[in-house]
Amino acid sequence: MQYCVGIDLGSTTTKAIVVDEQGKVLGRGITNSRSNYDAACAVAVSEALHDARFAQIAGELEGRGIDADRRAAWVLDLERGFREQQYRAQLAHLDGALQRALREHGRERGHEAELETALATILARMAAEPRELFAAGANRKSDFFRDLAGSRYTEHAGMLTRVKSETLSFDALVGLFDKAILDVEAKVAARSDFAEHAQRAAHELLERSRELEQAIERAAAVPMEEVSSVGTGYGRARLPFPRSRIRSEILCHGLGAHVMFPGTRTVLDIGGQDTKAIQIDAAGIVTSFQMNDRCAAGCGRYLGYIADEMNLGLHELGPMACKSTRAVRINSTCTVFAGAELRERLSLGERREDILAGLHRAIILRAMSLLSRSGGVRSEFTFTGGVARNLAAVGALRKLVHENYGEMTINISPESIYTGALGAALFACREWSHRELAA
Amino acid sequence: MTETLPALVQRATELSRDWRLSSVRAWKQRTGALAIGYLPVYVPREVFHAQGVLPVGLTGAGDDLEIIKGDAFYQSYICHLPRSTIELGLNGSLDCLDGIVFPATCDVIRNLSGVWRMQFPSKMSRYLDVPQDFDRAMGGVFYRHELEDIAREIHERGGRKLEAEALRASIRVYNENRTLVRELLTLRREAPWKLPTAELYVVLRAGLVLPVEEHSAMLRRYRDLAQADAERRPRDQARVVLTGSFCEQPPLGLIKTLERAGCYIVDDDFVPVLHWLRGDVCTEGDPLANLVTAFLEDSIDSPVRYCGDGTKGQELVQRVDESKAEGVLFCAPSFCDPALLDQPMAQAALDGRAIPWTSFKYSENTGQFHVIREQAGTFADSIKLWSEA
Amino acid sequence: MDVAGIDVGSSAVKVAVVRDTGAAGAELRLGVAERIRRRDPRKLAEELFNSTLADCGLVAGDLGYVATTGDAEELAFRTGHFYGMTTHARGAVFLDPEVRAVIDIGALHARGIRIDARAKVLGSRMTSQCASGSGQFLENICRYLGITLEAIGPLSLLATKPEKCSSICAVLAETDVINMVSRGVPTADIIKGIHESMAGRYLKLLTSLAFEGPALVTGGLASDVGLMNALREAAQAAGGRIEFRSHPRSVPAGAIGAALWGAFRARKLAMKGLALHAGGAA
Amino acid sequence: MSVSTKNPPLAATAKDDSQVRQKQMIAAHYARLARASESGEKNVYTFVPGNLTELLRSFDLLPVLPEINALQSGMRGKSAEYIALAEKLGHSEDVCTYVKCDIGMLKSGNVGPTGERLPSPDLLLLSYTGCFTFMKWFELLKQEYQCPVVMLHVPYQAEGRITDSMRAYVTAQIRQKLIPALEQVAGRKYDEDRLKECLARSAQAEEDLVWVLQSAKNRPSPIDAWFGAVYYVGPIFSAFRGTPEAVEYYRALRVEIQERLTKKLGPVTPDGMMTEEKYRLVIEGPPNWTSFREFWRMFAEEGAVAVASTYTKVGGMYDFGFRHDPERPLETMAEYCMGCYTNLDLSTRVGILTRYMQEYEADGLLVNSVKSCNSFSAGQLAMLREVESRTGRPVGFIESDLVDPRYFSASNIKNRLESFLQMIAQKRGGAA
Ligand SMILES: Nc1ncnc2c1ncn2[C@@H]1O[C@H](COP(=O)(O)OP(=O)(O)O)[C@@H](O)[C@H]1O
Ligand SMILES: Nc1ncnc2c1ncn2[C@@H]1O[C@H](COP(=O)(O)OP(=O)(O)O)[C@@H](O)[C@H]1O
Ligand code: SF4
Ligand code: SF4
Ligand code: SF4
Repeated sequence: MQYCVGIDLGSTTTKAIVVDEQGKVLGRGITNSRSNYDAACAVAVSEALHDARFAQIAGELEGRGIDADRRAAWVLDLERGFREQQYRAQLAHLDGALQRALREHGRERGHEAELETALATILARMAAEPRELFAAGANRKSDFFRDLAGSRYTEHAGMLTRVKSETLSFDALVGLFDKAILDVEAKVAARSDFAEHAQRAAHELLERSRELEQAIERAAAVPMEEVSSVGTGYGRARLPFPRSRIRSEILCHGLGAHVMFPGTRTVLDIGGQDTKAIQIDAAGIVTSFQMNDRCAAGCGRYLGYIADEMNLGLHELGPMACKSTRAVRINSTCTVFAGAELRERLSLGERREDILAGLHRAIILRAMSLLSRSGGVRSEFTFTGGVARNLAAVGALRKLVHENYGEMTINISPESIYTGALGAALFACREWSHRELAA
Repeated sequence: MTETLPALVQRATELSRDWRLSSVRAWKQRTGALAIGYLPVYVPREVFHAQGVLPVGLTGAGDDLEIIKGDAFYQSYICHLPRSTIELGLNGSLDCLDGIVFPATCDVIRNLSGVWRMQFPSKMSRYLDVPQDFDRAMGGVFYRHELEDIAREIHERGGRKLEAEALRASIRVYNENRTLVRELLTLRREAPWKLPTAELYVVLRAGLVLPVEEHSAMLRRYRDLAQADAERRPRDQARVVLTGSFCEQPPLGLIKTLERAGCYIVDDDFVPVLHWLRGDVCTEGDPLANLVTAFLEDSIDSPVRYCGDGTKGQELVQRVDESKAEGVLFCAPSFCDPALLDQPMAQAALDGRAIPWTSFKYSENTGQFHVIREQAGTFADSIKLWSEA
Repeated sequence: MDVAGIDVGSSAVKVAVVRDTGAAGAELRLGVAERIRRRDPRKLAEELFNSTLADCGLVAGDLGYVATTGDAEELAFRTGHFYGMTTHARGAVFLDPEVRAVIDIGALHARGIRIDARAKVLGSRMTSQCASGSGQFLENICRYLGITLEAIGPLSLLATKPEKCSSICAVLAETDVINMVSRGVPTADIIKGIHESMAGRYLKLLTSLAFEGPALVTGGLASDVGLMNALREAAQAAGGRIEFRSHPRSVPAGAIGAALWGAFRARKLAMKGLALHAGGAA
Repeated sequence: MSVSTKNPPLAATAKDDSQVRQKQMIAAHYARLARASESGEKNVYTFVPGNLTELLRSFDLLPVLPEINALQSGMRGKSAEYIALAEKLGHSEDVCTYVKCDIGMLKSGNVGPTGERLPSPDLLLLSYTGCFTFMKWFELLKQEYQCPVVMLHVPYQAEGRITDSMRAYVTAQIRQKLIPALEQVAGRKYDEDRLKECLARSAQAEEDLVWVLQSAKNRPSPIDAWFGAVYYVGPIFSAFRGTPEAVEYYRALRVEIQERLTKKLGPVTPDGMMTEEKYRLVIEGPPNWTSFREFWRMFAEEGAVAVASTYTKVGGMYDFGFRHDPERPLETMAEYCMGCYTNLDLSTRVGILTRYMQEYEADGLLVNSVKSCNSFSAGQLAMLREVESRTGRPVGFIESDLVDPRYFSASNIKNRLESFLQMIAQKRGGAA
């Protein structure tokens, strides 16, 4: 099967979308690895291809007389099992990387033996967890290995060092993890273990089925051929593509939003380090845009620091902020000081959810200014980028758009983080058809 | 009149942050006359008054209003005042004004006049170019033309024709107001604990929206009440002159912070339109000529007024002496070119006399005073500890 | 007379106990710092205060003055409060009488203070409300790189080819750093690069104060030998007019200064016949 | 207005006659200034907008333009150091960097762009036109020099026109304040005939300059009317208007451009000649001087050429017909002062930009907003929107600074510029 791929190499996450020659979306992939651009691209693409394979599996199961709900449940369970297998495989990498880190850096800290025992304990505890972590309905902090493993690791490390020990320090243990994870991210990259993980996952399902296993085999056997690719995003100058295959984020977001919601005239994208307000016409062509200047205040990364500070997952922030009844007014939004601001407010006795609500509102207020600068909200409006996944941010945005521009259709889709990648994929698709026509 | 001191201060505080101009709306409803807004730093309000117009001083929106659309008009490196002014225009708060006058204060206000015209083409909006040549034969002639021109436009828009007798009467009313303002400023110099700046500030700012007669009444009452309050006793605080805040006004919280951090502000340049002219304007003879002459020859020193003889800073030194201040706080709006470019000259003058100073910046919506508190507190500490030692 | 100073910062609490011997001067009995790490700073301050007193064999009633500085104005058991630059100046002169400037580098801000021999603050400059080049930023980066605070300094000293960080914004700089990691730039060179850019800013801050004499670095980052080294190198490159010093007790300098000013006030007030007791506000 | 004598940015055209000529003119001028203390020649510091060069020249006074010195410092990589020095002396980070750069240069020995010392001023002529910062600038210089200052207050064209009162005010100041001061400094009487000769020469040079700038109406444009044109306006905006050298320079320049036009050649960029003109832009705002070549290259690489710009009108608007009129010497100078671009109200500025967009068949308007300059920057965003709605063509916005390298973020600017150009392309339906 031939496919075109669009990659949005963001500052925080890398997103990939694969489409067929008609521009139909086959699969989506995302990773938060930031340490290595090539690896990040490779991981995102392979995740997107996995996603495409699951769609194929679902397709293979169709028309075989299996009840639709049951089919859907199979695929869902299969995916969950697949993630668990991936997680296990990565844990194994982590183990190796931790040992290496210990050898390299443990000595300078002394107490290698004690650290080694502690590591063994932590890893053993972590190895026992995946089943539970990936159980249906389980509340995971994140789907990214770095976050997930990181939070489990710190928790176990915290428990081990709670008993006051002269020699075993929490910081040393965490330091080892922070070293090792870089290694894992760089290495894990693109090996496609799809069939292996999927079959193993299928074996572990409660309800085993021959049909499913065959579907996996068939789907895994379909050859996938990349015919065209376009990259965009913050890191686009470093993408492993020629210049001609790189498009500005503005155009990609504009086109992506247009395809998702054809009535869109205004697009707001809040990513990790930048915010863009884009106006497009009826054909998805950009007519004007504004971006934040060199200050990253009020972007998604801000929420990242807040989440770290509160030891929460990113997706937990929004719901907590939504519980607020009275948002605290926040003035400074220097991203790096987010944690300090939070601490200060807490110590002034403000309620946590009210502070959070205030922080979200502050971010959206900044975005509102950019929006206004780009020409305001004239009619249908689409909110994209990672922060669109945050309920409290969305809530604040709805309210402010309503107050300032009146009733408007506001589109927010769970896929909105992929908007830029989608636009890029469509540019890739066009580029390919031009080539085909020319040939 | 039985208004108590707290009630008066409360009323003044509300007026000082009344960016919706509800008091102006009420006044217009009562009188059916015109109200015309003006930006800092100085306009001859007597002319408006003589034409039956209420002059309304605009100083942005303070720290109450979230600026959204106004930010679309101004880059991050421009002061805050124009963006809140635009925001107020766009959200309808200034609808009750029949026009706005933009005095030649700085490039930002000058260009704001152009933005305003493009944005609100149907309203009267007028740039008032003030001379930087202070010779009656040149700057004087030009300025007189400008004033006559404005008066004509106001008349065309429904204000009374400018008549000499009415203008003389208005000058008298404003002379009285200026006398009261000067009196309060002098009283504060003598006993800053009796007239804390956080109060005086809002009482003066109320004068931007109140009819001058009402404001004079408020000033009188405030003077009597504050002086009579026996609870107000001196504390161990450092006496400082605050300078740089002549245009965009600081949030009240900033002034409170400074006083709490151990400073008595004994002189400042807030709301300069109220005391721009040092003395009374002459009420004999041609009143317009008198206003022009007063502007040319009796204006206070200000960063937006040309000082060609190299004596920049001397007036500040003199203010320090007269108010027996122990130091100077340079407190200017961020990105305010006139205020900030003036500072090195003023600082050199202070250094020449070994007068201590410190400087910081604010914007009208600054909400965190942490750093400023530390800085002002340390400044006050050092004055206190060392004057004692 | 024994006096205590408490300095509550945004990332650490510092407590000092000083014995004031009147004319003979003063002697530092103990100066300690404890990182806050998500605890309630006020409670922590109280705990640290109590444990420090205990380590000195004292109880609160023994103290002639409890002085606070930093964010500790509201502590109930204080006698009086002094502002941060006043106390850092005093602490610096106590630790090193030759210095004529102090640069206090903490988690959020750096401030340069010009002083005279009597610790009088003659002028000051502060970094803006932007995190670029702050301690917090360095901390974030090191967290990412997997280096503990204590390891930062020594590691920086190992650098051979420091890599410059181009962004002004700390968040964007973080991305620069991530990129450096992916290009295989050694950690030591990255850290040193950051130290150099911080040093450049601090040097500029101090230079603008136009003072004569050595400068003492106080605050948490004084214990960062890498930054100290970068500061000295930067000063050298700029003509060597500024000599940067640090002192083993640089970190609690603010608390020490507060204690000393407390002693000063206590004596003053005693002369005026006003009795004071720790625990009550002056 | 800026041939860097050490490091000519236009290597490829260094042999052009006009280029050589300009270099010589500038070098000779600075050399003359450096010798001023021996030769006894007197000089006057003044500003580019509203400069009264003809009048000074008629007194044999040499003009010195601190703005030009500042931009030269920027191009020579000296500005960071100068600005740092000024900030050390108490200037705020927030204010105009031209001022700080000049103060820094002054405090570092007042060595000008050619490496020779500049003389102290014999007079500060504060032509207060279009910018309030000028006033502060010379107040600051007044603290350094014991020389007289003349304030020439030039009223603002708030209503888009010059009234009789405004004209009378400026002429009165020239006649009653400025001329007596110049007589004092120069030690000679005002000679109106000489002034008239200078003004006639100005008009001639202005005619040729306008022709050169308007050559950009052709496709391809033979010139870059922003980056390239800052060189073209140099002599006329600075020390040379009204001199025979300036007349010759513009004559020669016109011949050269005529030749490019005949051969249908594009503009010369730092990397040689532009072969394909892909985007025609109107540009509002000054350029950045610290990364001038890098900045220009970003445009050149994309095939973007400036066909008209407002910055090249700060020293006088000539393209809508104004010429110095020797028959009304003082009035014409007054009108000239009041007609500089930054002395015009915003709707007039919008009108000019809109006309440029149409007359030069531009694909879009790009604003380079510089942090330093409120005179330009405050209100640019409103202008941008207005031009967009009047022309329906794409507009773009980038931010930098004149001479403070801290505010030139190459990657940020490149990102916005590329997005803007791709937007134009997409709109044209060209590339996808
Ligand atoms: N599941 C989630 N819930 C809430 N917020 C999220 C979630 N995932 C990502 N985000 C937010 O999105 C931001 C990253 O947005 P993204 O568009 O991926 O940025 P970039 O394109 O710059 O990489 C994060 O900083 C975070 O604030
Ligand atoms: N050994 C060290 N090396 C580098 N940085 C350090 C070290 N010790 C402390 N710090 C830094 O010092 C900062 C805290 O300094 P401190 O002056 O206590 O700040 P504050 O007063 O703001 O709490 C923290 O940001 C921390 O990163
Ligand atoms: S605050 Fe300063 S810069 Fe801003 S408008 Fe007022 S005078 Fe102008
Ligand atoms: S304020 Fe914060 S987010 Fe903005 S530039 Fe500075 S460090 Fe970056
Ligand atoms: S503000 Fe603008 S016009 Fe004025 S001196 Fe600075 S750069 Fe020149």
